[in-house]
Amino acid sequence: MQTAVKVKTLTLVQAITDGLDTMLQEKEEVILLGEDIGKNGGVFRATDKLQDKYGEDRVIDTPLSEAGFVGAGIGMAVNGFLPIIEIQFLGFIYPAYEQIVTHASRLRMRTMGHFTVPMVIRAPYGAGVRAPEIHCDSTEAIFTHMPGIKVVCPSNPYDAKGLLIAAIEDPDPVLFLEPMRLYRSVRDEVPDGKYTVEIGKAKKRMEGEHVTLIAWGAMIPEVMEAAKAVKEKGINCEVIDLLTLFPIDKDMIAESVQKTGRTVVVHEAHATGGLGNDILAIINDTSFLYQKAPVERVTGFDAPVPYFGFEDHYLPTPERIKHAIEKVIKF
Amino acid sequence: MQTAVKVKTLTLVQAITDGLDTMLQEKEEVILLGEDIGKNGGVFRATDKLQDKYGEDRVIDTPLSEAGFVGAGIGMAVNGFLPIIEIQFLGFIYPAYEQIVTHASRLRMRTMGHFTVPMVIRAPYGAGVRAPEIHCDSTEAIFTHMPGIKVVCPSNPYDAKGLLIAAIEDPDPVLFLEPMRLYRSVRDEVPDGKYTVEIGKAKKRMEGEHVTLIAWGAMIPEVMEAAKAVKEKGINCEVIDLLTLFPIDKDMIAESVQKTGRTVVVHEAHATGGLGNDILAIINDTSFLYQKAPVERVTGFDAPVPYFGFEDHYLPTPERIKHAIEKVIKF
Amino acid sequence: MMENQFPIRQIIDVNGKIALPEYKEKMTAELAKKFYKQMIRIRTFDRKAISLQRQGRIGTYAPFEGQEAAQVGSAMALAEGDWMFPTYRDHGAAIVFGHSLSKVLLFWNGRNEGCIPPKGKNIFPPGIPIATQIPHAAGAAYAERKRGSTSAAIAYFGDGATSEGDFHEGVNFASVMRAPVVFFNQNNQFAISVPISKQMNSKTIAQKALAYDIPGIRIDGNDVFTAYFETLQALERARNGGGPTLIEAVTWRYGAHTTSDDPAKYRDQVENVKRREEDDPIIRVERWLKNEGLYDESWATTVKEEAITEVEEAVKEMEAFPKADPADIFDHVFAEPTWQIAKQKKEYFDLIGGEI
Amino acid sequence: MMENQFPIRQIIDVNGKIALPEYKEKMTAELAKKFYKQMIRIRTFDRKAISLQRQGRIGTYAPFEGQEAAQVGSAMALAEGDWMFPTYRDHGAAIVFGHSLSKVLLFWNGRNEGCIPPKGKNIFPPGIPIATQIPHAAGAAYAERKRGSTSAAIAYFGDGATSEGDFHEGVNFASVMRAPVVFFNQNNQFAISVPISKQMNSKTIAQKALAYDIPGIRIDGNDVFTAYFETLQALERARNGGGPTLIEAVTWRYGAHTTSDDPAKYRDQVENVKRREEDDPIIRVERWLKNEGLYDESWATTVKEEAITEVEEAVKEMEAFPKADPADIFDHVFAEPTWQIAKQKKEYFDLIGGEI
Ligand SMILES: Cc1ncc(C[n+]2csc(CCOP(=O)(O)OP(=O)(O)O)c2C)c(N)n1
Ligand SMILES: Cc1ncc(C[n+]2csc(CCOP(=O)(O)OP(=O)(O)O)c2C)c(N)n1
Ligand SMILES: [Mg+2]
Ligand SMILES: [Mg+2]
Repeated sequence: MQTAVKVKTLTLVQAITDGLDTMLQEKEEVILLGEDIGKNGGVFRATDKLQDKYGEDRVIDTPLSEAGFVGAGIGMAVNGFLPIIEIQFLGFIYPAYEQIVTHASRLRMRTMGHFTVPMVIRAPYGAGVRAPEIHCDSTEAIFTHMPGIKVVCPSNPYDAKGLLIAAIEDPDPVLFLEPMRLYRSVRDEVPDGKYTVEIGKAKKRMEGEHVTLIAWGAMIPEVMEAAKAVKEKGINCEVIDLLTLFPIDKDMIAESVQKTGRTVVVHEAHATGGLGNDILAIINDTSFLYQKAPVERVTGFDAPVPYFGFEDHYLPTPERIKHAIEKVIKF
Repeated sequence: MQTAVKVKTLTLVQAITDGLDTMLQEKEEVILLGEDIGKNGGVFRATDKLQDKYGEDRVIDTPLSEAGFVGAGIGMAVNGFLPIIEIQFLGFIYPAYEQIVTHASRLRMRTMGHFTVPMVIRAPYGAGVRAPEIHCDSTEAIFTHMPGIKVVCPSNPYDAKGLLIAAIEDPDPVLFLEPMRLYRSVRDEVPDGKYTVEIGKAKKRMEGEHVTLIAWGAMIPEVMEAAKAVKEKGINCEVIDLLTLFPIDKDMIAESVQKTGRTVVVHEAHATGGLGNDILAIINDTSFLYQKAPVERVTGFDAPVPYFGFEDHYLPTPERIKHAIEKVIKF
Repeated sequence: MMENQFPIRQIIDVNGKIALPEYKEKMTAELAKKFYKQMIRIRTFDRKAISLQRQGRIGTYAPFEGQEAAQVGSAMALAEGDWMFPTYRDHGAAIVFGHSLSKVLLFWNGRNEGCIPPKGKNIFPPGIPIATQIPHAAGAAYAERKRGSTSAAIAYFGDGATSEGDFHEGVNFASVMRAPVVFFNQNNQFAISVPISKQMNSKTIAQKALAYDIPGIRIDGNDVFTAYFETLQALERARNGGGPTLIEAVTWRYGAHTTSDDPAKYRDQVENVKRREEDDPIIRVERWLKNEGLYDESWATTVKEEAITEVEEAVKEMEAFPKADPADIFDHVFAEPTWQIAKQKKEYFDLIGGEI
Repeated sequence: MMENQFPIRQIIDVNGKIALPEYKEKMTAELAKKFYKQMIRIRTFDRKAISLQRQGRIGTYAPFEGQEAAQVGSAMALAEGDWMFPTYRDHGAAIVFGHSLSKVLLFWNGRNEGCIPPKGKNIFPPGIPIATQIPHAAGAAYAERKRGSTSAAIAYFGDGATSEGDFHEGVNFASVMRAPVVFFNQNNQFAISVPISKQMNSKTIAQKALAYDIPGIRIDGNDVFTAYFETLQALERARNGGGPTLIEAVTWRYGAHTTSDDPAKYRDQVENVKRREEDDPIIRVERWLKNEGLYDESWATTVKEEAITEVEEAVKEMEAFPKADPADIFDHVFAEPTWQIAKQKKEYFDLIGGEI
């Protein structure tokens, strides 16, 4: 049972730092850009000490201009570098939306592969940390809808590092979402050095035959809590942690739903246009005749993420998830 | 059968001009902003002669800065005006995305109704007119997902004018999508003066009992053609023209699907995250047990809208729609 | 070079001595005392807010200590009916312009109620996405001009904000439309941890006005007199159809970026202490008052006590505020709830049994 | 005022007479003839493209006639290995820098193949969303500097583009990072129908450089010599670590914004004709050649004939190009197609029976 790989016990955000460090070490072309990522090490310390280690021209404190430095990152990527860009909070990615969806995600197709954008955009997302408004958005769907960029989101330190390295090695742009609510809430054994967690593959966090629960990122602990609670009542849930939001692992979903016939999807984002509906479409397309109940989605409401005085009401809770599980069981 | 209301025969784009003219006349607070909308009358002539009629301070040629003039429009709206903003092509709305989703659509909630943004953003959308890239996007889903803004899209001159006036009178921001492919392809009798077409209500373009076809805007003629073609084979389609993309008329959809049990949704936008999946969710939630086949979506592919040399392959065609109809019938 | 073209204007120096004697006459005792009072008032508020945050009684808070002169001077120059577009660090200015202290605390406690200004006060909610309020101010100002009023707008923003496209687009729009707006920049020389030298290649922010051919003025942001008189003059120009002005108030924040920030990571703490010792904006006006023989210990004590009382009252009010009603999540998205919202509200209230 | 601070630099005047004698020596016959040849070449291309569009043989086209001096002068200043970021109106420059004529035509015929530059030529696809290429140029240039090369980048953009946030953010980024990039503005005084007076309050674009403390230079964009030597100098500065330069080339487009546009709606057509008569950039260099005794009718005829032949060849190549393969819609979205794309491709090919 011994392994040659050294492990460290790290929080999720430390695992990200470790992943960045590993890749800065490994590839000279890796270059970090973002607000406050240098001396300050990032507002969440995700780039802690990396500027000291790799210099001001590889870990760059940019001016406060998301469109500008994402655009500049595209120029660097096209010209041989591997930029990893930190957007301080996902809600501040909107000014860079044009650069991302008209260039990062279209350059390969526009030039039939002549110019490519091997870039990673990291962004903490989600509510639940009592942050001011706009700091709490969970708007993966505005990226998963736009072809040409992959979107991933880990829920634990091990996956965080491995997925990040996979994203950096991916030849296409990847949006790497970081569940800030889990940044320091869990510690995990994380192998030293380089390893990857495959983009496009989900993982089962629990096996069960009655209901399929699908979630990712910061919703995983909520879903696990609900799954454990209903287990006491004899309901066995299968919990799928998506990890990749585009392209979603449709095979694992189909396999699970064809077994259970009942599905609950949980996400923080708004219901309308949320990934819950994409997952429903996968089920519709692959497992229509296996469905024993409508697919339930437990989501953030179709309202802007409210000020934090209201956020406990806004976010999906184990309570709401349990209610949905019971609903699909009773149907 | 006589009516006192005078009518004019107008194209879709002329109906929009007429709607703008009507409201500029009626409400002093209406103010138009956009690139080339003044002297030039808009690149599609949607604001033709309006600057001559209402002056340079009500029909304003703005600097080339979408974030800037949408932001300024928000400031005007909050301060008593009713801005109607033209985005030259929907694909150029992305630089204003931050202003729209962090302010236009959130100010009411942020201030619990103290500040509101009664603003209309008009944007021609869609492919099929041999325009350069980015000019052909159909990205309604990135707005319907973000709460606080309504999205509408007419498919004929009558609805265009009525919906536009409804949008202008709506106390909340409305994104008004204009199918540029239909700007001059159809003429309709359009009543003089003011009338509205209700936001949130779809219309049936054809009654039928075998399959429900759901579409809007530029896809309506394609859907009608397919519906007519299959009628010859004895398949009677019910064609629903959505008109409002948020909030979708779920009642009409449920009613129709509960009758037909079979649904095909058609849109230009990409499949993943497209409104087809939202409509599927409505069916899942309201009509699960009535479904006789999986819901088919005929959509633009999960690829960037290609250069126009490829666009005939990209856009849903009557051929592809017929194929989907046959699929749901045969299931 | 540009520093010479845009010298820092100063009416009183750090020692509270007059630097521009031509202003002397306008610098009445009443005005100076009002400045002092307001500065004490907002500093008291600011310090209390930090301590509330430490005690977990409000959320993350953005302090402005050190920037009181800039905020008080500029806000006092506004007239009834003017529009204010503050950021998350300008609640000092908002309070001076008439915002309610308890509402401001509510904002920092994660409550939308904190965004509602008192009746008749055109104060926008604090801008969170950097620089986005700048085009709003241009638009609101244009609206005033269009309807023929003489009201104007002021937009606050930091040095970091000048890097955003919205700064550029907003100022450009205002310059073309001759919108009556003052772009009031507080250059506290850091955007969180990023020093101005990494934010821009220019040595001043005032010089950015040249790009739009509007007046650009660089002032000592720790001199409340300059902040007041220059803002007043810029507003005057705006009201008279002269278009926008860009004012750069050079200042410094003594504290952290927000209560979640640790400035020791990026800023020389010794320099910080020195700055505070040498150039506290409140001390400066206090020195002026003393030099002019207008300072009176018991008056100052009263001012401070009144400020404490007012702030304590506000804290009480904030804490007595009814707790967040989840209905408010649903009820203000649109004028009329869409079916999605109505359904979600019903389901949620059914689940929690109507209880909050 | 700013016009005086940024005078329009001119090496030869409209009559083809020298205006800055200090350049005389560098203005070799060879160089002048090369300018002429390239200008004839791209004008021939431009006119042909318009006629192809009228015949429905290509799609909407954006002509640049009138802007040849700016495009030829700036593009000829580039060195092998430099990066070019053109807009939809700068294919003249792209051709001069080595782009293939038939590929450029393919671009205007709605084919992605038109975005692929010849091997070794760092030419970006024409920027469609206004100003977005400016940050790209800053980034690509920084990358060159970072890897220690002396290559530089040039970004083209119009007067209207200066209003976009991306212009501001890109130039600011480059100025802070001292990226070796030339921001080459062609001020043709209109953004579609919007005249510069409604686009900005400033009288020049060059003055916008002051906001970033970088050199700003205003040139006669119809003088190919000035365009060439000023770009060369700016590139030189960039290669030597001197950072970016903003060049404003004041020019005029004779034609429509694009073939879908009707300039009679917004522009004085008489003035347009007059401008063409008085200040055609090609006539100007022709006059210079004549004044210098370098112009030879038969040489000029050959140049023109060669240009026609080259363009005709390109048209043939473009028209002989294989028709659009729908597989290309699916095959270049990602390095490896996702399952969505694979499925959609299969379904589509099944439907059309594998036929195209
Ligand atoms: C668009 C956007 N990007 C990033 C942030 C995160 N952020 C909050 S404050 C800040 C620094 C602002 O600096 P400055 O404009 O100088 O104002 P100051 O905080 O110094 O008053 C940053 C980067 C944000 N709020 N909005
Ligand atoms: C973001 C964006 N908004 C609007 C447009 C539509 N548009 C195309 S060209 C143009 C005018 C550009 O003017 P200018 O920058 O002066 O360049 P010119 O066309 O004169 O060369 C506009 C508004 C666009 N392409 N991109
Ligand atoms: Mg600052
Ligand atoms: Mg132009």
